[in-house]
Amino acid sequence: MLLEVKGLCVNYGRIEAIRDISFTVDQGEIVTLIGANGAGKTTTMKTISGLRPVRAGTVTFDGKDITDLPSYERPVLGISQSPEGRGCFVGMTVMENLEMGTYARPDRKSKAVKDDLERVFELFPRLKERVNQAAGSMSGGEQQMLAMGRALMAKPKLLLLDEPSMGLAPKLIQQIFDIVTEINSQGTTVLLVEQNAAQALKRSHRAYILETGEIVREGTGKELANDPSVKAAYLGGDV
Amino acid sequence: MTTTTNVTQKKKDRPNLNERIADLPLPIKVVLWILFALFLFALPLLNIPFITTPDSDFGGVLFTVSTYVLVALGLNIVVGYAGLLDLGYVGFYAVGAYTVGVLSSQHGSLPWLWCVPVAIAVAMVSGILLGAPTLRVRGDYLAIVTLGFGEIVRLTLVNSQWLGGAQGISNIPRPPGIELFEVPSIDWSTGVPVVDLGTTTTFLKFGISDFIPYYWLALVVIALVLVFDILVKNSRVGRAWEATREDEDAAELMGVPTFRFKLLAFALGAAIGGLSGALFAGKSGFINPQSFELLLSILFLAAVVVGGQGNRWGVILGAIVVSYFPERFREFADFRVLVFGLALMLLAIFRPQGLLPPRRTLRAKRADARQHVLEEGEAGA
Amino acid sequence: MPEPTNPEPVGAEPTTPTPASRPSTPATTPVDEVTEINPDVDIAPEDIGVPVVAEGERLLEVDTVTLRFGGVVALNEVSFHINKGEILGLIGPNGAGKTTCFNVMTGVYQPTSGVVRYLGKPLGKRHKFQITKLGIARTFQNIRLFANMTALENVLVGVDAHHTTGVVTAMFRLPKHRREEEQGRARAMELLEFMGLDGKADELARNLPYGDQRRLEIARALATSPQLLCLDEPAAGFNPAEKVKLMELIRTIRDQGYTVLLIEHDMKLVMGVTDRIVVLEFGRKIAEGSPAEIRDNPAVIAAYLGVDEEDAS
Amino acid sequence: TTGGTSNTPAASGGAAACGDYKIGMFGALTGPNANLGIYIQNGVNLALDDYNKKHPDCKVTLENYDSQGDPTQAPALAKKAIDDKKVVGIVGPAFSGESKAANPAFAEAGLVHITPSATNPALAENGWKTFFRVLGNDATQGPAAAKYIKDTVKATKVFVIDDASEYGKGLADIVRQDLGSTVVGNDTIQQKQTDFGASVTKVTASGADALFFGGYSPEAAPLIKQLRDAGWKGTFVVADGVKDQSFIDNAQAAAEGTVITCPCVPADVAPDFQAAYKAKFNEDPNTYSGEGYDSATILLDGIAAGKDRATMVDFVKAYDKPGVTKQLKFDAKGEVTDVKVFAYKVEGGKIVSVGEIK
Amino acid sequence: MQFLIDNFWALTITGLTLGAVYALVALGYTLVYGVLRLINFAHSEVFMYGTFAALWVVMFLGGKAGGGTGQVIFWIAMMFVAAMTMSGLIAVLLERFAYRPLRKRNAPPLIALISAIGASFVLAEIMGLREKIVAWVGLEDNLRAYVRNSRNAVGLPDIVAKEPVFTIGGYAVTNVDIFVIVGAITIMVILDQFVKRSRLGRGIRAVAQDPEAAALMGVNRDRVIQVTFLVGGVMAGAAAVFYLLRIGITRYDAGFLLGVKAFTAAVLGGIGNLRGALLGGFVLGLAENYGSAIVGTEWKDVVAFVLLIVILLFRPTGLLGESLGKARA
Ligand SMILES: Nc1ncnc2c1ncn2[C@@H]1O[C@H](COP(=O)(O)OP(=O)(O)OP(=O)(O)O)[C@@H](O)[C@H]1O
Ligand SMILES: Nc1ncnc2c1ncn2[C@@H]1O[C@H](COP(=O)(O)OP(=O)(O)OP(=O)(O)O)[C@@H](O)[C@H]1O
Ligand SMILES: [Mg+2]
Ligand SMILES: [Mg+2]
Repeated sequence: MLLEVKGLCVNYGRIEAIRDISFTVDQGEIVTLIGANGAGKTTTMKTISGLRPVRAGTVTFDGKDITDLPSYERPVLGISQSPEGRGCFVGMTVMENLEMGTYARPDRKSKAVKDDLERVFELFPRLKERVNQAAGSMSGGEQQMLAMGRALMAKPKLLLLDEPSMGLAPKLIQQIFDIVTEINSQGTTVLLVEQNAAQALKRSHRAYILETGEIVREGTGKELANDPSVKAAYLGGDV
Repeated sequence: MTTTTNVTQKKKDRPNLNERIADLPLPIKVVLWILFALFLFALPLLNIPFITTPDSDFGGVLFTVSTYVLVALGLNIVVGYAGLLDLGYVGFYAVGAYTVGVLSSQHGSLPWLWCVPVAIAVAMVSGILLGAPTLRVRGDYLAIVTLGFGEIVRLTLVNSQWLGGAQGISNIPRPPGIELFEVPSIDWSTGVPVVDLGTTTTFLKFGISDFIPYYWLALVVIALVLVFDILVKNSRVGRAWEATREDEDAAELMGVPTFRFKLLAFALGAAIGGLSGALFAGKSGFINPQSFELLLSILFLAAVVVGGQGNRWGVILGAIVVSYFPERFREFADFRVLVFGLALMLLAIFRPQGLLPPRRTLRAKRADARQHVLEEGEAGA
Repeated sequence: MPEPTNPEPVGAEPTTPTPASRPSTPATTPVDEVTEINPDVDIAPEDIGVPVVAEGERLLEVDTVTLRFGGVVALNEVSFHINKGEILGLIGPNGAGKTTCFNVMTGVYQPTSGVVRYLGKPLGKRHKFQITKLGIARTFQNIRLFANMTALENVLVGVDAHHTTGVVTAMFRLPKHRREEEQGRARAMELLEFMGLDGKADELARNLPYGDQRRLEIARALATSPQLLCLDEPAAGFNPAEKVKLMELIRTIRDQGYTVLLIEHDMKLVMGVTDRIVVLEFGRKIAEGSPAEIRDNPAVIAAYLGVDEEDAS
Repeated sequence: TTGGTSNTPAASGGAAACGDYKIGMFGALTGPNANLGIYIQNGVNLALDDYNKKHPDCKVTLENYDSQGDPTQAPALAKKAIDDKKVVGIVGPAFSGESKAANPAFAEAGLVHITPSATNPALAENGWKTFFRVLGNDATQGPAAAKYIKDTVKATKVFVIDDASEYGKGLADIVRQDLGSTVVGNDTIQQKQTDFGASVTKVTASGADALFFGGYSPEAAPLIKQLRDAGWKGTFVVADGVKDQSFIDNAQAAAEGTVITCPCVPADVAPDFQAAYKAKFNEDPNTYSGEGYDSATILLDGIAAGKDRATMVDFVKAYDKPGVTKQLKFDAKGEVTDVKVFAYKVEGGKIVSVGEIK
Repeated sequence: MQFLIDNFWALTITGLTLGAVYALVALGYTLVYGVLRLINFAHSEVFMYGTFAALWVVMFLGGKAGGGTGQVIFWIAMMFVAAMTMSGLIAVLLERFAYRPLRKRNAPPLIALISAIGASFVLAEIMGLREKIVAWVGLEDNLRAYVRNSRNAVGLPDIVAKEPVFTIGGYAVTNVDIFVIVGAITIMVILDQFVKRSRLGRGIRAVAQDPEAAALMGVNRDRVIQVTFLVGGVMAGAAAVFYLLRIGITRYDAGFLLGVKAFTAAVLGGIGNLRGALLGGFVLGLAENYGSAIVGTEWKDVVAFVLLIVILLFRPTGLLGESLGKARA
């Protein structure tokens, strides 16, 4: 078990965004969280990467209790997140943003970094074209690619992706999911949040459904994708 | 779309004083306001122990406090409403005071009352002249530009003989008075309050050493400015300022001519600064550049921020804190500034939103409370 | 300008979304003869010399517009037009220049060459707020609400675009102020209701859930009484069910008489709601046509759609 | 205004009342300008000690009005002093600016104020009946400084710098006028300025053999230091605002040879006072300590003579006795008649008197 | 004007030495602004403490006129050590007590400015009251020489004799002039390289632009901010030494005006931009000197501020532009 979340409660002031949720992510898995707007998916992700304080419950990573570990120490352990809303460093160039991805890598000076950079450029050629453009002036989708590339540069054990397909063109969405599958097959564990639930469920080993801050269902990707009630609520019936 | 917000603590908040007052029926509110106003007017005569400054004349201190209040209200338009950081506000204060000085004493002999509108106008124009080229400069840059403006004004006063140089301008006429009757004060020296018919203030004589009438005048001006402030803030103009402060580009794209509104805020702020300068000049009869140091701008800003930028009652409180306490605690003598600095730090740390938080924070709280009630109602149903 | 003369009573129909009636041509406001420090001067479509166009005629025309950022050519001789009353889709791969197109149309950027014509006249070097007053409103790809203002106030700022209350009017509470204030509030509430946000009028924008924020942006844009409403990825982050609702909403908006320009990556939504589609790639227009035409256009498939069994449905 | 004769305790005669009197000390006692105020206050305290020793059961106390030298604070403090009916006279206000702000109120209330240090000539021109000054004003010091530069320094090219302050500029302007064509250049600096690069260049380029600086010691020290660093060899002449040991401490070697004019009397002119001062404060009397002592003594003599606030003005007007600094007698405007200006010189790190400028 | 031409080199060299001090102090403003978007109002006091530390160490070591070259070098080295340590320490303490508590409470930016102003008063007053404070503690006898007349200016013992090294256009450039200008530029270049090469530089910018995302990258925000203050403080310490050598005296309120000027220099060059601070400092120093020569020394500060306004009108983000990011519409 790479990640274990147990009895997690997170508040925004008096508002309880997450109530007592528990789930696990095993080594080598792709696990998806799906749920409506405001269900608490982003909050869950932020809590795992330490950006939100925990009111109750524990988060265990790689056998280590990281509930109270400061956020900036988590990348060192191998947790990397591509945040919702991208969170690029708008005043830095594309290259500098990618370099920021390696900030916490112990082997940041080694050649491995170069290889990873090449790989990111291969995945997103647009980034290579624009290495010296300020991230803030990139288009929405380009920034999304950058955020993803930056997360990959950290070479994490656990990759947290919060709506990676948001704002991407259909063709690219396809690619993104391919990429997720590929890096997973190379050994990276992925926790995915997606509105594009049909695709996500198809690709993931297991999934949880979050509703108003609580986990209401769990199952394998296939199970949930074929469940009629899930279909109706999250996969969008016919238009 | 399911929005979910779950309220956990079911703690019932008692309505705070503010809300309870807000809930009172209108006639009672009016009566309360009138009583409060009367109290304010009587304050310098009541000589309330502990509140009255022991080491300095209370009437004079109250006048100083009221100029700070006035200035804070003006600066609040610029800083609190429009979100423009102004570190040179003392410049407008000086422009107002010197306009009166120049017209009534140095190069003319207009009566004080005539000079006041001119002072307001000149200050306003100086605000526009400063703002028009510099308001396009972004955020914190404006701070240093305005700071520079304040210094330019002061140095010009020091170095220009036409404006009286370092000697300043004396013999500025006082406001016109009508002496109607004497108002007695209260004497506490025996431990119980006794009406003291010996120490009185003439209503309304603007004399040399009795500052109470000046304080009364300042109170009236503050009331007028407050009404103005409330009316303007609760209108399209106020909304435009708020939107501009929140997100200038978005505001512009929603049809707000942001530059003009910023300039407007600047001009109005400057006008009020000029007005307080004019009051100050009329009261002291003598002005020199020493009274318009950079430090004053900083104190003004501190008043606004410590009080709660954007909340007019907050900045009034802030102005009182900044100007009254140093006078009240003169016994700290040499350690006054040190204590004052510490107080600023502590206030910043323990009241980061200001003494009276700005309306938007209150609004957020209210919104929370409503949601709370809503949820409970649903749960009960 | 919202109902210039007889304000509708607020909340007349409390439950069902009141159709936000398309505002008529800006009427000449009865002038309060006051000299005042008025922060703005109203500019109406008449000022650029053209009356409001009729249904089906050209509302806005992008004419061989090119925009360069240093070496990047964000728009390369792009031309297309929008007819009054239609829903035009603007699609294309990431970085194709769609948002940039909006920025050129709303005065954020000046084109390097080419012109944007609105109601037959070039926009020229107008300020952003002037263009808004002429009748082009937009939402943002990254939400940009006035976070610390309430939902109602956000919309009011939009409504205010056509008001002229200045300091003096407000100070003396002149009739104009009262009228504008009353009508403005009524209209703002109407719009909130229309967007299904009437229960949240007093919430701070930043506390609203993501979806509500997106809809509030639309309400705010509608409040400026636009002829043309530009929506930049309004469905981003929505789940399929929510997207369906949004689609209906966009249709209703069009039915109210607004013209809509829509940027969106969700093909179901785009194909389902638009009348016509323009496709950009690398800053160039590569196709234009009805949804059906676009869906089968090989160039568009290659550049943008890819082959996807689900989206092809 | 406040009336209030009825408020004064009924006992205005009799032995008990004598002990109720106070004199006020009005000036900067805290804040950046406090030094001067404290030197004066020390002198005043010494005078009070003398008096109270002689009148053990009729002591007079000192009431401090700490203006911090700020004219805006002055009026409220003046009002405070006026309202305290036990205060029969004021030593101060110490600076000219605060004097302008406070004196009209004193004049209106008929409260005597004797300044030991405010030297702006215009102060005496306001018709304040209550105003007295125990030292020569700048109009007497300026010509003396000019005279010294001409006759003793024998400078042919003089550069004049002022600090734009009321005091410094007033003084420098008089010197400029008196020196006439020997002035080869002028400059104005600002208080709190520390870098004088441009001024130094102007002075050295002018070839001046003497420099008169109208201003205070915080600026004088770095000014002369930077001038000497740049190799200027002329005579540095300054006035009482620089007569302060800190000038020498800070300018060090560069201070050597500086000429200081001052309407203040050298400490050794009144050895008894000097000794008493040293005994109490563990240092030599400083600038205006003697003047402070004299001012207080006049008021205390008045108290001893049974005067109260109302009658004190006439008492001071008619006063004519030797003080520690000079013969204390005032003219119609309140200026002391026996005005002497002395020259001092910095020698071996000390300010030494080189005699009166006659 | 003729005067300016005649004395061009004298004015230039003295302007540059002054500008060097401005530039070094400006660095502190620019660095902190770069990471926190905050005008560190108390930075002037950080500088002022440095001047005192430098001065005290010379007094402690018994520095006086006429020391041999070796001694002088030793004294100056000790001045640097003392001033940089002191200023660095004060800067870090400042961050710890005036800013960090606010950050924890999510205070709006302006309140941090007020806290900074408060801290500035406190620091200046502690120095201005050191005589009394020391007397309280009961150390006045031991420390008299250091705390005497604490409201007055204090002079640095004449440890270096200023001697002309070479003459240019009639102005004899002294050893101190050269030392100040060359020293300041060297320090700047080292810092510039350090910030550019090290992770710190990237960390600073990342924190400034998006603290949350920075944390996701593993940037320890508090640590970065602390180091930023430390570096800014150390630079102010260096500035303090140059200042003392150049001006010769200091005072408890010596920081205020200089701080305003240095901040002006930072904005002039483009705030957040290290090279901008250097350029801004020199431009300001020169402008003040030339301006004083042309329109009179009394207008020196006016010249500085007018120049600032004019430059911002034409280059709204300063001479070199700011290196802070901005999102697009
Ligand atoms: N900063 C905040 N302050 C207050 N409430 C918040 C804040 N951020 C989120 N919330 C609330 O917490 C709940 C969960 O939000 P969260 O962002 O985790 O949802 P989500 O599932 O990621 O939704 P989305 O699909 O819109 O991204 C929502 O009700 C939201 O309104
Ligand atoms: N200010 C700028 N400086 C440099 N390049 C820019 C700037 N603004 C936009 N660009 C570039 O122009 C191109 C078009 O950007 P635009 O935002 O219009 O794309 P888009 O079609 O909206 O894409 P998306 O679907 O990802 O939002 C992009 O490649 C972007 O990087
Ligand atoms: Mg989310
Ligand atoms: Mg876009």
